[in-house]
Amino acid sequence: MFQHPYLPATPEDVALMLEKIGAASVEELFKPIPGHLRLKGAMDLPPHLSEMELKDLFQGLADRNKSVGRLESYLGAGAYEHFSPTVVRHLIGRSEFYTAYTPYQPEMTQGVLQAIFEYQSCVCALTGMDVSNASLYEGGHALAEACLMARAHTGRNKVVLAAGVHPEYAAVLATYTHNLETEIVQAPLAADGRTDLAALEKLVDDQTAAVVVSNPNFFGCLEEGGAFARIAHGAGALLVASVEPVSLALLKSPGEFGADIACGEGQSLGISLSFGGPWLGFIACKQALVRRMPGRICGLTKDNRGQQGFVLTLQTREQHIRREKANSNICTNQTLLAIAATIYLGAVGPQGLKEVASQSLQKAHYLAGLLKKVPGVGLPYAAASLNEFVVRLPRAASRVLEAMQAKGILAGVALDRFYSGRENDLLVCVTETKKKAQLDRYAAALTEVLA
Amino acid sequence: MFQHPYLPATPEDVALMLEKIGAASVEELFKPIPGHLRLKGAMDLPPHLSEMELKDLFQGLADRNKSVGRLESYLGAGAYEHFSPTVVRHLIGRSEFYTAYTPYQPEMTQGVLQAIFEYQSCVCALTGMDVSNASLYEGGHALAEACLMARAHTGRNKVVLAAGVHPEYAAVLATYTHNLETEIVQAPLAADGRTDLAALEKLVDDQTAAVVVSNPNFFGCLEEGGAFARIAHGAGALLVASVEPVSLALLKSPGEFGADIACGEGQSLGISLSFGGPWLGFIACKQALVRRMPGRICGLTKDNRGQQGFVLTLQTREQHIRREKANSNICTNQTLLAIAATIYLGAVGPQGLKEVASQSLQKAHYLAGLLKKVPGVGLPYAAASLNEFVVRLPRAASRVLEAMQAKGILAGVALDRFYSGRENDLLVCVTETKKKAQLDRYAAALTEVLA
Amino acid sequence: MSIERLIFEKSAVGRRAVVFPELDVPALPLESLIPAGQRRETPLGLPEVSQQDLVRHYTRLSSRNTGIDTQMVPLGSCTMKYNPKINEDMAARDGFRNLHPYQDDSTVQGALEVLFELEHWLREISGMDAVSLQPTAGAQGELCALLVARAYHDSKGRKPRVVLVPDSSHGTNPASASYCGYTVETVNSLADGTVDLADLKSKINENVACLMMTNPNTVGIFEKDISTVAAWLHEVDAQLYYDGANLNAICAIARPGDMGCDMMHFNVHKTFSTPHGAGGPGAGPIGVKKHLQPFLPVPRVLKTAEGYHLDFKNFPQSIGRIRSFYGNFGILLRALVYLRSFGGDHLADIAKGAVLNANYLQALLAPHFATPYGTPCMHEFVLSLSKQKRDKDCGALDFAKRLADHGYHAPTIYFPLIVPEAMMIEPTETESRETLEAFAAALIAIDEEASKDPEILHAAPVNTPVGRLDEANAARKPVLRWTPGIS
Amino acid sequence: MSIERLIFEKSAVGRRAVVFPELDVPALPLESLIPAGQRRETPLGLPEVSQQDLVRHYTRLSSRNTGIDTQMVPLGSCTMKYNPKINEDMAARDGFRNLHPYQDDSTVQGALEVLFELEHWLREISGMDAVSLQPTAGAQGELCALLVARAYHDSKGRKPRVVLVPDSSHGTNPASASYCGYTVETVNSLADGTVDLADLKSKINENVACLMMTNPNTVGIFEKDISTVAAWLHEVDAQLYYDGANLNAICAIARPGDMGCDMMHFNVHKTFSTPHGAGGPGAGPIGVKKHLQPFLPVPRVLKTAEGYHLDFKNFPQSIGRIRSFYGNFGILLRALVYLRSFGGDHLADIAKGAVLNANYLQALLAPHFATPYGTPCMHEFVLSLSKQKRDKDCGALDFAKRLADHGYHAPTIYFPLIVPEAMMIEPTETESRETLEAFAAALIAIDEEASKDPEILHAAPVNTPVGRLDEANAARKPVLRWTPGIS
Ligand SMILES: Cc1ncc(COP(=O)(O)O)c(C=O)c1O
Ligand SMILES: Cc1ncc(COP(=O)(O)O)c(C=O)c1O
Repeated sequence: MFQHPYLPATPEDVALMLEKIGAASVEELFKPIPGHLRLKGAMDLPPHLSEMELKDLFQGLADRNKSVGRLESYLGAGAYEHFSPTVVRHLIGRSEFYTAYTPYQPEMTQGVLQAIFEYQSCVCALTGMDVSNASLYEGGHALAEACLMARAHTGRNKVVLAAGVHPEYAAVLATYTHNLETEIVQAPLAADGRTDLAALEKLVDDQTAAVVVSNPNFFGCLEEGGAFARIAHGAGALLVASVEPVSLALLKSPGEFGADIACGEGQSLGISLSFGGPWLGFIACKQALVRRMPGRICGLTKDNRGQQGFVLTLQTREQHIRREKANSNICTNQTLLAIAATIYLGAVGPQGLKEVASQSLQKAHYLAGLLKKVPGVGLPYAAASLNEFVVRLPRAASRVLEAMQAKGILAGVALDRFYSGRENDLLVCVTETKKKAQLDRYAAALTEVLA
Repeated sequence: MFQHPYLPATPEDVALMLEKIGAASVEELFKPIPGHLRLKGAMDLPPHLSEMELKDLFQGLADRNKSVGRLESYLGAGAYEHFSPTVVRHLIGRSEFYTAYTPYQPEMTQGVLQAIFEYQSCVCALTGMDVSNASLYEGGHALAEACLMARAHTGRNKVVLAAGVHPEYAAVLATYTHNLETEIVQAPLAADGRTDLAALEKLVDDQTAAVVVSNPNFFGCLEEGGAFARIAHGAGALLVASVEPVSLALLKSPGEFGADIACGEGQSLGISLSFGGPWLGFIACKQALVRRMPGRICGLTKDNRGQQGFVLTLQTREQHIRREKANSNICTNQTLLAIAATIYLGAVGPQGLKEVASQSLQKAHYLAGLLKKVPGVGLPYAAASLNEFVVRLPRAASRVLEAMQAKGILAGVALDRFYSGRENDLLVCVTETKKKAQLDRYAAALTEVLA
Repeated sequence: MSIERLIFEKSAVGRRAVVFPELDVPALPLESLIPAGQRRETPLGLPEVSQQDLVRHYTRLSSRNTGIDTQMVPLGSCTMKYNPKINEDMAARDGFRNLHPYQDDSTVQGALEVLFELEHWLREISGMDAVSLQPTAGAQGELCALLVARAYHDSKGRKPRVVLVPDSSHGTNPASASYCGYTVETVNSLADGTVDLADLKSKINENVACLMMTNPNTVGIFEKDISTVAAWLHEVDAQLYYDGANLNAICAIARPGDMGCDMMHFNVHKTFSTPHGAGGPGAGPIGVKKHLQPFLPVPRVLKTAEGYHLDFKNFPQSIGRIRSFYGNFGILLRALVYLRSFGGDHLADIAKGAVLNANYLQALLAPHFATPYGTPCMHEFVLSLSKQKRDKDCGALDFAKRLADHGYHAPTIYFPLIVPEAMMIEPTETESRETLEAFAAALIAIDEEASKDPEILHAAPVNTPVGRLDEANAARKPVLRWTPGIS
Repeated sequence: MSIERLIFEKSAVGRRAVVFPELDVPALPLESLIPAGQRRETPLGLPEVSQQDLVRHYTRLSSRNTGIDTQMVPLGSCTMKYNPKINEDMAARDGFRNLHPYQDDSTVQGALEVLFELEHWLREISGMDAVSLQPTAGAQGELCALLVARAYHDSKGRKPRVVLVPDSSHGTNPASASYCGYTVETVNSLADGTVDLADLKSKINENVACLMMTNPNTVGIFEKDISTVAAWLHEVDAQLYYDGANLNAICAIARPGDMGCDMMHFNVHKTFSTPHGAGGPGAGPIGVKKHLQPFLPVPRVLKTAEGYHLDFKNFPQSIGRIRSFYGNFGILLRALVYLRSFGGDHLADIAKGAVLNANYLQALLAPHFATPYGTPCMHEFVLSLSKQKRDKDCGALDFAKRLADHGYHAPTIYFPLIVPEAMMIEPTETESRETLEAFAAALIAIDEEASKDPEILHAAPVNTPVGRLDEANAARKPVLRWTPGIS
């Protein structure tokens, strides 16, 4: 008789339990399900596997992928290959963290609550905001929730996007607002790779709930946050800033340039790429907006012994209390990743985060310098950038990528994936993980490929 | 200024601490070391590395090895590639276990003490003995300590080894007893691959402290434990049985065939090969010998609240109390591996251990059956075996191994590594990790190589 | 036990837990690269600690937490089952963990096969015609499916604007509906815990877009008339939504698709054993019937002669993107490992174990606590402690807190809202008989304590690192981040 | 807190935590393969549990334990420093973890390079001429080196039979000496904690094979006359053994080889940060001067034009094998990762940090406790609590137990034997100033508790899962294994 390792009940257990229940068989317990609804016949599914077989099967599948560890990757566009210190995985691997549920019983889950409180504190510190929640699904979702916050707060129905908002984030926003009579317009890109501010200003009106700027923008260029703040606030709209957290080690924070809500993707804070998830949506806002905040929030309080402790708070914003009137429908979120990001930030610290950002910056500019010299290659944008930049190739980027991949290099993201008419443009990202020799190899390989 | 991640003291800390100490500099704290003894000049050592660099360096070194995961290995001879369930590494990876010291403060280390107690219980259950210690270094060391126990207990100075004792274990025994006026003799091997009992009986006399049998023996053959017990006890000597723990799922335990001391290598109980260590020496004995036992022993007791608890006990046997009169000099041992073995045994349970042993047995016999049919190949020994057996090749085993390795197969251990005059003999081991297809491939490859 | 200081309070300027290699390319002055006005001027305000202090801090925090690896967590509606370690190991493989979402399809065939296979499993399990793995969690699955329903109705030029939800439904149901621009109407439950069919029928009309049902429902009762309900809805082309949070009760025993449901979500972090991560991550794939398939979000995973690939372009009627990239891949992968370990041949053992455990635990507790919905239950059941509240002045909260002193995590309390002093218990199939008996014994012992001295419960917990926390105060003057001197 | 039942007591017949694939070769009847007389007849007597129960059991046991990841463990002479996580990760690589010791050298070049490199590091650090990585732990290193010394003397036809050890020496020193067939003579210490040179000189003669010295010695004092002692010994061709357990105090500051030592062992699990594993594994490599090199154990790692290889054959004078295979490779690997992280340029920072921390902690405690050997100390120091014992009836044991209530692991107590009521404290360099201050504050608070009410200490610990354990009873009627109904 086969006893599955995840099922403790032995035949003896089942007999004892049924006797206590007063049922003749387990089958009898299912009699509430009408016969006509019972599954007849087998499903088209393979038989069970032992742990040894599972290991073989999934190791085999893993081997059919080429990781960024085995290829040299210059892919970015919202997903960044930064070095994650060993301690991060060791600590989120503590099973009291990852096998825990949402901390509904605070006295038994102070560890997670304190970690969330520390996470909220880190996000506020980085973004220059007053309040952070405990996490959202991912960067696109964070942007959508931020806009819905602005919409609810202003009672207005229009969102104006800067040119360089991540196209997938913009798509998520469109999906989320599709049935909420909300108009979404996007400003054009100026020649220098930044948003055309004059054009944007024209789009902003007294119906505008939020102006959304992404910094650095999708093309790697630095936007002038302050200008967006002036335009948004001038029209009584809120400024939503979608930012990349590592960049905040060097760039003016949303708080500094006057944003009302900061949001973004936290994956770059020590979280594995994992083919797109699980990642970490973060959102933070000014004090005035705290009761519009979606999702869990952890707060400090005292216990009946006078000790400090932590609890989930301001829950009247949430679905389990307010139901259809809740700020958001989010329930399960990305807490474990929020803890990972907190541990990452504690591991690298302020100096380390600056090093990560500036080494990525320096190496990207070094590579850009080399690529500029490759015959036929151009760098279309004049605006300042950090560690991501657009390269204009003399022919279709997708073809060039194939040739580079054959040399073991994932050379970048072809922009025609997102924008028709940009067949020759490649978005290239460099992080601290790349060595000079690799950058030189990239340039040499591209020269060959284009020769 | 470079601050190493493992060193918390910042320049500010150092200044504060020196002030409290009343020293002008850290250098001053080293003045007890006479100048002429201070290291002058630099050592020939490379500079420090960051975690990123360490990862690159050691991953690179790891990549220069071909693991038994990447080659197909039929190597045994005291080191066995068995499947280790995932839970084993997860649980010994709990840092409260692996970063703990020896449980000198039992109230703070009940977890480890209980795990040791469970380990001792498992070893006693497997071996059929009354008492186990908390671990020894490895199988060879366990054999040496067992013989020294017998020597101390009998007051005699001779050890008679069966033919099939692991040659490296025999070598360790020789080293340990070299200066203790102890005579070590070994019985010859009979034609069937087992010890020549008649010859052994002649070697055993009234000066014999211990007869040592290995089961299965080094050549994979099953010895008749009972016969050794009769011979040893007949001469007033103790029987020491060096056994392989997985085999005990099928074979008569040392307790059952009358051994006084059981010892061996516990690596096969879910412990990684790790190129030879860290592994697990185990030793267990009859009640009468308990005060001769080397090393740590954990015992059950009560606390001042009347609760059950565990402590290290019978410490008057040990070096930190008895010093030169101690049973043994062992201090640091292999506790973490003892815990790993305990978790492994809990994971596979009695049924699982039987499956591991019998699948290895069946697969070995399947392969032996195939190899018998390979032209020029012979199986010299008629005695029963489990999952390891000697193959006699038509030419030098070392050459054949090279050819097989070129086909991605580590085909076995050449016996001339241990015994001159056995150039053509190969020791082949099969475990549950091998699939039928692999065994068929082995036979086909050998046929090709010998063709 | 003493409190644990915040990581910020353990910080000292200059300490490092990790260092980086020297920059190996010529460094340009930052000033020349980042325009003055765009440089950060305020300090980063992050903690600075040594590696030992960092590791010790979060290790100590972890030991101030409880998960199912440390004890049973019988939270009703949460399906806190064992999280197999092999799933974690497989997800940690370099070949899965270090994949960039924009790598060329040719370099991620193994990952795409995982997604393709899982879709097949979920279709078989649900009886639905198509599955999307995109949604990040159940609530996003709800929203996603409602968007699909709405797109479907739009495509037929219809504009139904009402979503019906039972009063016992989970909060995310109405919240998702209004997020999707629907008006929410509540359907009453009967004394037996099931939906009031009369009330429901009276509310079904042309303006109803969808009914969201959880089955078994949140009190652990199977809604046996669900296919009748489906028929009523289909008469007006309204959709029946199946909230899959309780799928653990019927997985491989009965299929939402066969009940007449048009769409559903799966809570992978419940039914399929992926760790709940102290609040997430999870995954909330949705399944739909053929008529809704064209509207599913992009991208979709397709299998062609050349192999697997992600298609964004060929679904003109798609609702678009519900999130960036391709869902919580790392979680979906774990779910497939779990499903393969049971296989089609043993998948039903899960639900059988879950229902057996729930009924056994209920049987142990029934003599001592009110079970408003009688027996048998499915995978979970609800106790009402209103009698304890009335007679002993000890309610569900007091029992929950006292359970902590007995070393157990409390069940869900005060949900569903229709049961006064509700304690909703879901043991799951992975708890052993002995564990259930010990848990029952603890609850019964607490009930006796309550009779003897309610103060014991009011003062609870006393064996936890912190005592009962003042939630009201936390909400009244919110302190939501560290600033020097707050603690 | 309640006790945790034994895994055997959680067992139920038939439960499985792991299953195996079906046998895929034709099965022969066991009877035909194993002769009747040789088959096991008694039950295996192992526990049978589900995977969840197994994981929960050992996770719960772990949380009933303390390591340096949970708190400071200032055990004197044990050097409980931070165990870097990167070391664990590197050792877990498939390319290191899954290597069979008998693989052909050509398939393990990376592993052999690790051993070769580590030998180089240890030679440089020690000033010795040759290193063997074979010994499994310090004590085996001691035995191994003594065997080498003996082989050396034998080779010269000399038979010195006495090993001298200071009365402050660690128990393994005399134990190893007698394991090697030597007679042990003890050398006295002076009031300042150092070896009594007069007494020592009087005991040096032709029959002395070796003197075993720990430097800094076990009371944390540097034996400044060590090179004089070496000269005396060398006059009679006796060897000076350096016990490396305290190398953390002088690593990269001073070298045993330069002090005139002839041989030594390293405690890799102390000085080089490898985890102590709750009692082991460790590694105890030895270093020797040129004249002893021919006698080192086999195998040796050699580097040739073809690459690295293990040589067994070409060392005719070798003492042979001290253990099977090649030492605790996985531990030695971790040590090399640790050493590379500091490099030659920062290696001395370790000892500086260790000595600074010890002196700081001693300075904090000196006003309250007797420090028999004054200041400065090296990496550790000893307090004598005999005054507390006399005046307050609270000795080192009571303070140790009470420390647990304050959340700290106790220092080493009652060692070295020459100090009454000894408390031997080694903070190591990885503890932060704040941690040292908190620890000192706790000890001082306990001293005040002792003045107010010694019973608090006698009753301690009270905050631990179990109270003070009866060790006498454990030894009087030993219960050393589980049998049904023992608990
Ligand atoms: C009945 C029910 N529906 C929906 C949800 C929401 O799922 P998620 O938390 O994954 O968003 C839950 C989760 O608790 C639930 O119990
Ligand atoms: C001074 C001293 N010498 C020798 C040893 C023995 O080393 P090991 O425990 O590694 O065998 C120790 C260990 O505690 C020690 O402190």
